[in-house]
Amino acid sequence: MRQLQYNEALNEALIEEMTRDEKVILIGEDVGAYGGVFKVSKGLLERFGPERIRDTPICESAIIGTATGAALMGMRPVAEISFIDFILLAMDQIGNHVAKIMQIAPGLLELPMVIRTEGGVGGGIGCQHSQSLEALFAHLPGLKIVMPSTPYDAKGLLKTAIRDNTPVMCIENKKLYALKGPVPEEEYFVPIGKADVKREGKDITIIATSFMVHEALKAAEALEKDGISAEVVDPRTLVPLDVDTLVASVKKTARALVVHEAVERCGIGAEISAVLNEKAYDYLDGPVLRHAGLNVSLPQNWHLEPVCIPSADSIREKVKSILG
Amino acid sequence: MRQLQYNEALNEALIEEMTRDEKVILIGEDVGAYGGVFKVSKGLLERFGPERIRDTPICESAIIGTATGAALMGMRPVAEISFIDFILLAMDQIGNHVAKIMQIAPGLLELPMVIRTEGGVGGGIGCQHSQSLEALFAHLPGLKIVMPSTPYDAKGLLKTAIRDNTPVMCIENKKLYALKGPVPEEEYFVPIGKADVKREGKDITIIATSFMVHEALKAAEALEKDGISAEVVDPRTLVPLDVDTLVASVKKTARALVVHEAVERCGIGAEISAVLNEKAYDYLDGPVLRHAGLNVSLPQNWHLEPVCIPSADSIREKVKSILG
Amino acid sequence: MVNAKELLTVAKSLPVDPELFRGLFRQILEVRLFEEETIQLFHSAKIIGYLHPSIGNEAAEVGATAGLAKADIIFPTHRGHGFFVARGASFEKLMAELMGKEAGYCKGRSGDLHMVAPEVGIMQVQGILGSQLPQAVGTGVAHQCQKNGRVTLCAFGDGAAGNGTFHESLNLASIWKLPVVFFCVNNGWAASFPFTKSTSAATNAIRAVGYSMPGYDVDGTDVWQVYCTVKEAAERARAGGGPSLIQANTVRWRGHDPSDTAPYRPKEELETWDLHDPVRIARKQALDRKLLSEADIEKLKGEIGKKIAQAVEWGLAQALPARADYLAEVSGKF
Amino acid sequence: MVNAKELLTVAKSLPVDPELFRGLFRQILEVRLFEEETIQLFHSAKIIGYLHPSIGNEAAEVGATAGLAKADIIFPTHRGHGFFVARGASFEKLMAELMGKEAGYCKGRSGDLHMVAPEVGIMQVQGILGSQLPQAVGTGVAHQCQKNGRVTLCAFGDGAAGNGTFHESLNLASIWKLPVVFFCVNNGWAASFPFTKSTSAATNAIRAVGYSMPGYDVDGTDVWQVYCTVKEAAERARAGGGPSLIQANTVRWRGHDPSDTAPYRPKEELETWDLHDPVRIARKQALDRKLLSEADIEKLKGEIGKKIAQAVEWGLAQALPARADYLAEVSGKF
Ligand SMILES: Cc1ncc(C[n+]2csc(CCOP(=O)(O)OP(=O)(O)O)c2C)c(N)n1
Ligand SMILES: Cc1ncc(C[n+]2csc(CCOP(=O)(O)OP(=O)(O)O)c2C)c(N)n1
Ligand SMILES: [Mg+2]
Ligand SMILES: [Mg+2]
Repeated sequence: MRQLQYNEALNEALIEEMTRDEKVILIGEDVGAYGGVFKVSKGLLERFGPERIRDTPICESAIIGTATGAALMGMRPVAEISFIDFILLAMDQIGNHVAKIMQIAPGLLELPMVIRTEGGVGGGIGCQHSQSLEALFAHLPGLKIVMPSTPYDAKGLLKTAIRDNTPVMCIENKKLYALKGPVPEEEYFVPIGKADVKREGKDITIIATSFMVHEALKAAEALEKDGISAEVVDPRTLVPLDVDTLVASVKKTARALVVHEAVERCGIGAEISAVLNEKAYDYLDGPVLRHAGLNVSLPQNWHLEPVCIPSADSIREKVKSILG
Repeated sequence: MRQLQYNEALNEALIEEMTRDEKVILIGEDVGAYGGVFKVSKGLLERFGPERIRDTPICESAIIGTATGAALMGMRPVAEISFIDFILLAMDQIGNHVAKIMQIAPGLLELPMVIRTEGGVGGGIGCQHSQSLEALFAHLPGLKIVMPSTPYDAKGLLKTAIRDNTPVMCIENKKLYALKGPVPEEEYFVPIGKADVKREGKDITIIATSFMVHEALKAAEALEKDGISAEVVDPRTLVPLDVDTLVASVKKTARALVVHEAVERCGIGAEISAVLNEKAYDYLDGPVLRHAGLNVSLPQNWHLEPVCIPSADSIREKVKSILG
Repeated sequence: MVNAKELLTVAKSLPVDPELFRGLFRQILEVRLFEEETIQLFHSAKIIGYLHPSIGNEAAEVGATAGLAKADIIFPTHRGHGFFVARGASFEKLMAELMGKEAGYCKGRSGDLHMVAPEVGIMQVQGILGSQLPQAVGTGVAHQCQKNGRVTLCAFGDGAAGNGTFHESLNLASIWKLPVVFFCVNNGWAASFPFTKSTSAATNAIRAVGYSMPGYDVDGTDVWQVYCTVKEAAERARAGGGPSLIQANTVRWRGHDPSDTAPYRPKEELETWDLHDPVRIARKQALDRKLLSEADIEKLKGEIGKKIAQAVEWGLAQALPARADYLAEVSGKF
Repeated sequence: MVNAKELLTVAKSLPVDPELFRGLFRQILEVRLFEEETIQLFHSAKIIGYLHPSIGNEAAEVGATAGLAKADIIFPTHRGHGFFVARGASFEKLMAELMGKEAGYCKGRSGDLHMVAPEVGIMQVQGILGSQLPQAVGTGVAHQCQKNGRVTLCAFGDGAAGNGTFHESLNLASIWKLPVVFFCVNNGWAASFPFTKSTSAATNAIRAVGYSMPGYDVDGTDVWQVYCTVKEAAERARAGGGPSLIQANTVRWRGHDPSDTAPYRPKEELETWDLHDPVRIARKQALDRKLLSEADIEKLKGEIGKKIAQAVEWGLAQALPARADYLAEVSGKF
């Protein structure tokens, strides 16, 4: 099958949806001539013109608010916040408005909008450009959250998100944009709310998100040499979480480890751990454990990054310590 | 012992600390002549004057930023955000700055500031005035978080917070301000990071926060009639969490239920559940369960509020279903 | 240093249209009587939760609405019942919503603070001050993309004007030349904080200079002046001339809400109420211009009073949303 | 509509002080040579992560720093090495920090984007554009409470000026008459977005009108003009006259950072670089005024080059923070 980079796959999703429906517009910083900080909107300005591809000044709160207003009037805006760290400036618009508008006006309003952003540690760019803040949004009812880990999922989930009539956050990862993977030529969609078993196994379930899916897969590969068969499940959607798939996997393996880049405390791993304890306690042979980012503000120092987040090696160690 | 209201106890803490140390100043909306939305700063303007009691325009982000800058110059500001919902406007200042400034300049900077705010459902004032967002802050390393449930704890924790040399968030609850309780005349402090067993019991540990401590206590009272002895533990501090006290209680009871007003998904209950599974799995006779706010945006309708948050009755039911 | 007056734009004043003026007077009266009723209902706990009555802002809200076309969009403030009334929203559904009833505009989920009435082009009230500004900008983007000839009026208070969204929104609207009218209702107070302390600008309107848009400072108790100003700004916006900023000055006569006795307020201010009472002012204008007689006004009052009484009665008779239904509807959904 | 020029304040121009000017020239050269070195170090991966060189802003940063007293506080932008250099920060510790070494200003934890040097009164660089403005206001509050006679200069870019913090901060500073100088370095670009598209205001300086403070628009490549303007604003602030807003216009000659080739930039702009090169301009001024000879300048270059080379060598020889130590130090702490 054709191989595309993750950012190319996202770009294709945007082009297809914008071509199909002129209500889809893009709003964000440097999304125009520059093609987006991570090149996801490359070529879009030339193709769709400045009315639909809107380069903005530096005003994250207004970017989200503008997308919200446009959506309320029947457009289908995609707002880009180039680093998830900046999204804290728009937290009121997202948490108090995007998430809530439809719920408190039931049946009266639709808010078909997508917020694209990215997170993750990489390249030594420090604590205001490397966070993974998805858990904050999971705590604000009214937002769907997708976190694609492959080019295939990225394109399929973004297309589904754009067609959804409720707000969806699409959280990408800076280390994934250059990743290549198979993407079909023909149109397809990835459903929101469906986890994906990225690797089958029987001794332990590693539930990993975003870039950590790949580290978990590498770890699983290595664990094979240790005689351990690890299943790797990628939730893909954090809200709504596909609890059934997670429980089914744990039923089989009786052990679970949740892996993510976000800091551990109150991360999505806490929620997954709590849910599995509630729903799969009887199938478990031990506690659901977490292996996540250190509870610290990342230094702007490439050399110290490996101390702060999990890697294939550390996942392997952790699994061995659980099963050993 | 002398009885004070929760807001009176907080007021006294401010008066004592401001009298003792002129570096302590107060910044917020309506904190001056009006005495604060919940009357915590009553009489302070008259006492300390407008240079130290600063009424601001409506600019939550600048309120926190201003407190931050003042703290960096050696002041000890207390910033008030009258409803925690508004704090989303200041999320960048808190998450990207207050939490991080000291960590990335180790040993170079001190940030002795307190952010006072409140949460909780009550009075039918809707989804932008009733949230309990403490978990968001727990996910941002670098912030201490206290959540006093009694007048005694409120005064003692706020005084400790003001003297702390790192940022502390003090999250109060709108239903608690009028609550009366014993507060000694002589000076005292409540340590940050120390949970409090509000009621001893042996069949189950109910870990409850803020206003829910009182609902849990009522439930425990009622459960006695059902032949169930419930221990009620109030963490008081969410960060750092007093894991030892929680584990000690669970060791005794073998069962745990976490209760809070915040929505369940990715709430502090998830973290507590995950931590107890990690640290006390072997002492547990069943999964740690959560009983928390519904994953919904609260309607501005007093009549529907009981559907959305736990109460003494619903806690009692839940405990009975666990032990029954 | 700078003479603020010179930086402001003054709208061309239009000759008073008798028919229109009578309609505006009627609406002003409707808002006043509606609000006097809501305050009673609040005190008797029939209206629950929040209530932010428009008393003092009647002329500003009615005049601004009249300056727009029917298809135009309005973002009201949290103190914005006047916009709903002026747009002809159903008194029944308004009352029912304020009472938290299932038959209200939003099934009793929005109340005073989050009401929305798409059927009359009114967007959701936001309880976070100033958050509506960028949303209004977004509707302007939609109008521009859809070439639908619509304009958005975005109301906000003098207090809300302190929020950073003011800056971001005016800037965006100006660079994109969006059809948005920013309408600041300065009623002198933001809760306990007076306008005069909240900013060093004589009027927010002069901030328009920084966004290369016209800034108007108008007497918000004079319905015709507000009407002419909003009409001029809306027509400019519709013609592609971009946004404007209007500050309409009014007086918040009562407390911030019905439970606020406003002890912080200087006594003298209360004594000047007559000078700033929009109903009294519009009444005098109508009488002076011989557009209405005393008798006409009494008759109007009677009619409106009856309409409101009926709406109240209807609202009271409606059912609260059933808790079990609500739970079933929302649980597991978000 | 409004003549922007008339709204601006122009600083009294002071006669050039030869000694001071020579010092400023030296600093400008230091910044340039320092940055040319950091760019090389970035390309050879000795400086890691981010790098935002001050090239083009040398005169603005040096002139502004000179306009302040020693005890005054500076909030630099993310492109602010010039402030550190002008304040006499240690080249060694700067280089070491940029290289992520334990001996750097912040133990290699802050790098380019979060550097701070309290020993020379420089506050932490923030990577979130515009977030430093309210923090600067807070230092102004502290100065006022402590009656310490200090002033804060808060730098921010033309891009950062779009953030709502601009509005909230200028408003607060003006109502409290705080000793703060807001210093907008407009280098024409915010990453790929040109200043001219980012706002409809001819200059941010005219926005000062909306906050009743003086607004200055100065040539940021003319060190003396910047110096005179900041000095005037700082002295007003120190005397209790409140804040000012200055826009200093420069040109960002290179890309946003060393890896940006700036394909979005019109070719013509590059051709005008000579007209906007602060080093060339200051050099000509020094020569024309006979404050320095060509030989003096060559000698200076040699001296500075050596100082920088030593700092680089020192930095390269320093140790990276040990991972295990770091882990031990931070784990369980936050
Ligand atoms: C962001 C935010 N901060 C504070 C409040 C609390 N609050 C509600 S109304 C109000 C005063 C509003 O003043 P203004 O905008 O002038 O409107 P008015 O009530 O005078 O009509 C305040 C401070 C809020 N709702 N939102
Ligand atoms: C809040 C925020 N939004 C976006 C960015 C990404 N970003 C970093 S630098 C930059 C351009 C900054 O322009 P300006 O403020 O003019 O400073 P300059 O780089 O030109 O010195 C952008 C958009 C950021 N760091 N912070
Ligand atoms: Mg007001
Ligand atoms: Mg710039």
